[in-house]
Amino acid sequence: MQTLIIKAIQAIDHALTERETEIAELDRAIGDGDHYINIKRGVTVVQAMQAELLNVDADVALQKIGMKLMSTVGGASGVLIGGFFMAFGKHLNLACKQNSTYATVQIAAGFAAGVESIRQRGKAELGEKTMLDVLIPVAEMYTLMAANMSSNIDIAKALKLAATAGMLSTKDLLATKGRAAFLGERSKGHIDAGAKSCEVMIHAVCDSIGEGA
Amino acid sequence: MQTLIIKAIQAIDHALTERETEIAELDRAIGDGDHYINIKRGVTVVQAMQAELLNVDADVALQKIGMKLMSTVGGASGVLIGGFFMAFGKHLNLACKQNSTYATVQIAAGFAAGVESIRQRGKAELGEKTMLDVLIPVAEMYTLMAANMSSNIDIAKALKLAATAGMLSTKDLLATKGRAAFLGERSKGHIDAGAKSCEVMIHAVCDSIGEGA
Amino acid sequence: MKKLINQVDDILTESLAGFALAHQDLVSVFYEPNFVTRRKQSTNKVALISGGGSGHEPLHTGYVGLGMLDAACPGYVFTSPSPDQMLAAAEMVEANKGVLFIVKNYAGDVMNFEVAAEMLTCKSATVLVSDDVAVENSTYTTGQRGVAGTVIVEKCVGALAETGANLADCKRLGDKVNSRMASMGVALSSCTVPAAGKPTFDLADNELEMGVGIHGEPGRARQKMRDADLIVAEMVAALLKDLKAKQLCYSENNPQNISENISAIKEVLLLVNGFGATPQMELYLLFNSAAKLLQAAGITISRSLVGNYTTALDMAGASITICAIDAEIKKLWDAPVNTAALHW
Amino acid sequence: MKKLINQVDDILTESLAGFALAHQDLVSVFYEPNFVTRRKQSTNKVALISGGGSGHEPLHTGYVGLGMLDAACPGYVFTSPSPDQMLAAAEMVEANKGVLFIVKNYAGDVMNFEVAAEMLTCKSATVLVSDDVAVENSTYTTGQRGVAGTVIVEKCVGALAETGANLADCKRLGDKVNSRMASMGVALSSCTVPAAGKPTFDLADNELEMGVGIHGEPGRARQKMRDADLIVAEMVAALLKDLKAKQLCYSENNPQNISENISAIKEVLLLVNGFGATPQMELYLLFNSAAKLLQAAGITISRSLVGNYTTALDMAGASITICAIDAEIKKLWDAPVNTAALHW
Ligand SMILES: Nc1ncnc2c1ncn2[C@@H]1O[C@H](COP(=O)(O)OP(=O)(O)O)[C@@H](O)[C@H]1O
Ligand SMILES: Nc1ncnc2c1ncn2[C@@H]1O[C@H](COP(=O)(O)OP(=O)(O)O)[C@@H](O)[C@H]1O
Ligand SMILES: [Mg+2]
Ligand SMILES: [Mg+2]
Ligand SMILES: [Mg+2]
Ligand SMILES: [Mg+2]
Repeated sequence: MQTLIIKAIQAIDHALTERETEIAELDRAIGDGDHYINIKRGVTVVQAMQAELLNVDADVALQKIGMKLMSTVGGASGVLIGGFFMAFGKHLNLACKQNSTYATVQIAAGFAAGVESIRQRGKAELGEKTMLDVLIPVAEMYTLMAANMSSNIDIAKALKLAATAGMLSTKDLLATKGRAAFLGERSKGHIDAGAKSCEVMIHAVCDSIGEGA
Repeated sequence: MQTLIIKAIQAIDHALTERETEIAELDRAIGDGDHYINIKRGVTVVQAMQAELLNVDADVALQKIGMKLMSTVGGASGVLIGGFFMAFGKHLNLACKQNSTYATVQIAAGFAAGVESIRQRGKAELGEKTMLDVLIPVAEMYTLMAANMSSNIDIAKALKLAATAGMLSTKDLLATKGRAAFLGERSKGHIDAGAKSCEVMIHAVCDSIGEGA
Repeated sequence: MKKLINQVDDILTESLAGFALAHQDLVSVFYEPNFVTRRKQSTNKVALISGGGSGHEPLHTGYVGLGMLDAACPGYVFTSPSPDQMLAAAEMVEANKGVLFIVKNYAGDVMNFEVAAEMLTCKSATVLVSDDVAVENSTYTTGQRGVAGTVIVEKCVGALAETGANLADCKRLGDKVNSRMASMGVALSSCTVPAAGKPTFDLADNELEMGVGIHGEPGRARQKMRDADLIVAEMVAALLKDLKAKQLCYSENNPQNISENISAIKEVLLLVNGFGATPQMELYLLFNSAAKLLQAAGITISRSLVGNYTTALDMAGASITICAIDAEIKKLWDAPVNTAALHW
Repeated sequence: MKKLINQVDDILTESLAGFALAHQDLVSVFYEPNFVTRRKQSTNKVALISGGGSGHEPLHTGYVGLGMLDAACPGYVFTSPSPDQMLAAAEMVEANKGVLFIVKNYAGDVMNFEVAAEMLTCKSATVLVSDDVAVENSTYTTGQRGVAGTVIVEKCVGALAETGANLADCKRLGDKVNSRMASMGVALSSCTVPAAGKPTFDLADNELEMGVGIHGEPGRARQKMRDADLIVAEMVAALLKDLKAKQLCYSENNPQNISENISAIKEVLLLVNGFGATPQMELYLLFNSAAKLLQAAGITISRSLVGNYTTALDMAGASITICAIDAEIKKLWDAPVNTAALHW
């Protein structure tokens, strides 16, 4: 599983770099313009952890990634996404693994635990024009499909669709959390930067797993 | 003579306003861009002194103008041009007037005394790329023509020619006095702002006297 | 973008290094995690720690020193610092009386300080600064942004902590100052975040952004440029309206103070703060303009501060902060302070 | 042009009015003619009077107060003040020990102060500040321009005058400080004089003006934009070259000091001065860059100052001043000062 993580990180890095202008513009429009830089800084540092990550179990790897992201990304997204990985790793740590791999339901539940940590830290719900508008539907879809024993390929497809739908939904929402909330009505008409970057990252991971499958 | 002074001031004001861009650009190019504003501020204030000036003799009027210019124009030009009028007035004060008017030679000598005061205050000579490159030749021409008993119209024509020639001569000079001196070689190729404004003022006065003649 | 920098990634570290060298007598700077402490750490007092994205200098590093902060945690430009910075700073400066975090009200700052507070082993409290009235928060739950008034909170709480006051009292005072002040900013140009390389927003030659945030966030409205007196009149009106509402609200929470607080605003501290690219001449002109309005409203300006105290990189513009002061605040404001940016 | 002003003609008066209100405890402001004095005038000391065009704030008005200037005469923006201002100020602050004028070396300032000195009835002397090494004055007789080093002269002479030193001694010290310092500036953008309404000069997106003056006058060369370290290296090299030459020259005039002064520069005060629109982060970064070079050259930076101390309206850019200090200058620099802009 660690190699999957490494592959996923590389895929994320590549995908983010490709979408730099788009993501940066969104945070400039209704935020403070640093979201891309923040996320990219974190991913770059995590990329450099490869050796360290290959030597530990997946749950520990995720927690290490979370802590590193929390201390390098900064901003709202750093503490949220860092917390996501820490909670994800912690969940796996408590789950029973077989041959040091996890069942898909366990991974889905870990993902959901991560999303739940964002929800609690950010005190936000669906529809507040944040990254949660992507993450909550994706977590729900993941849990559902995992319970249905869907194939990895099908799961990847479904998660990508859910992510894109959630990302697009933020466009017409009124922001009530995050920096964009200060804009009131003026926040409408722009996609949320964090939602966009999460969508890009989820697509990248799904594609990299798809390839691997 | 006081009414001539008032007419001259009005003519100067009008002529300067018309040449604003040109004069301002010259000081922006090799100075600090305030020469037009400085001179204009002074002329505006002197315009407002009309009533006061009509009640005093010409020599006193010139001294009052000089003091007012010195305290409102500021910069290098204020102290120089203010000093010019103070010296001009002082010279007339010592000269004998007949029926409260002055002979042309006396006025020419007064003008020369004013120019001499600029020379002393500014420690500058002909060829240093300053207003003196206009004022010194004009003073010399004035003295000469007055001694020759030339007509006012001829004097006016000659002074205008001398002023323009002096002004144009500053273009290729290397500035060694005033703010432009700090530019060294980069000062070449631009007419000196103070030379230009003096030329404009001398033309205006000569034309207004020509009209009056 | 033209800036006097080397590599964009090194700006913060190189700038902190310069700050450390220039103020060796006042502060110590630590790296990875980045934080600034007083050169001589104080004992037996509540440790005051603030922090936030960089680019607002002198906020917060310039306010570390006797009578003000014990430590400051600078994040990257306009990016909130991370919990490891606050934890390392707290470990260094905590002196048995607990830690008070002073945090500007932005989701990122709030959450990062929250994580730090949860991980701290000593007792702690947090004062949230939310003085920016630009965004009226009718339907939104996020509250107002924290801007230049932060300096007043840090100065007054700093002075109180120096007297040996306990954590609860420092927290009370911080909340009190926050509840009695209001700020609003106006931008004539955008700032340019170094890593972004271009202006955060565009303003036409005849436009201003009324209510701009200190990160170049949009405010109330894009408006036509006009005379300073008219701009200031709109700002001061908004500030007074907010202050009156706030004072009522404050007294509700502190019933014993009702009589003092619901009365009209009589005495204020007036802060005119430059955003980074506005000449001092203009700041004093704005001060004059605001002072005339306050005096006409029967309000006495008994303390004042004019200058670049909470900046937004190279943004042209300024903010006005009015803080309704009482005897307690006045005394704390006047108390000695010795930091890189405030000193009396 | 966008500025936070009302009528262009009223900028100076309205700004002075704001300055007067904000610093009531420190200064008194007089109008027509315009000048600023200490609130409490001092007795039995040499009266220090400076002045110059406005737009360089806090220079000079921000330096009026105990330990520094007795009065300042602000001219219109970038236009030297007129003799009536200096005379009125001198009349107000002269205290039986004469008047020392501190004048930046510009034809306009020099001549206006000269007229004032001639008209003064008390004894007077003048210190001309000429620290800008940008323009090498081989063939020109005007000498170097006076820029940010003026702050150091005003601070040190201010401290000396406070001790009751006589006019000759104050003049000597001013000349000495001037002879031991060198400054150079760089601009990334032009300033805009309010009355002119447009930038004084144009710089392309990838250009800088090396050696720019504090009125936006051209300097040594228009250059390509590059890393701060490279820009600073060029500036520091020019400063050290000039300082070495100056020190020799100074010792020639003061034969008894030869041994002290021709020795290599060992200890300096390093001033990084913002021109008005440059963020503090960048100024500290420049300080770091310059400090590394000086340290590598075996020079100790024993005093430092970083901030907007001699500005050029809204120009982006900064200047570096190095002052070779000795025990006397160091003691005077450290002496207490209480002005709007410098306070310790
Ligand atoms: N309370 C919150 N809950 C969930 N997500 C949030 C919250 N606040 C902000 N975000 C997300 O963080 C993103 C902004 O991240 P970033 O720009 O890196 O931080 P900052 O806003 O501090 O500059 C927003 O686009 C939004 O998706
Ligand atoms: N020493 C001097 N002698 C004669 N004229 C001078 C001298 N110095 C400057 N000037 C004149 O003054 C003009 C500049 O005036 P102005 O722009 O009003 O003042 P400042 O240079 O102080 O901004 C120059 O163009 C030059 O003609
Ligand atoms: Mg952001
Ligand atoms: Mg000029
Ligand atoms: Mg941010
Ligand atoms: Mg000038």
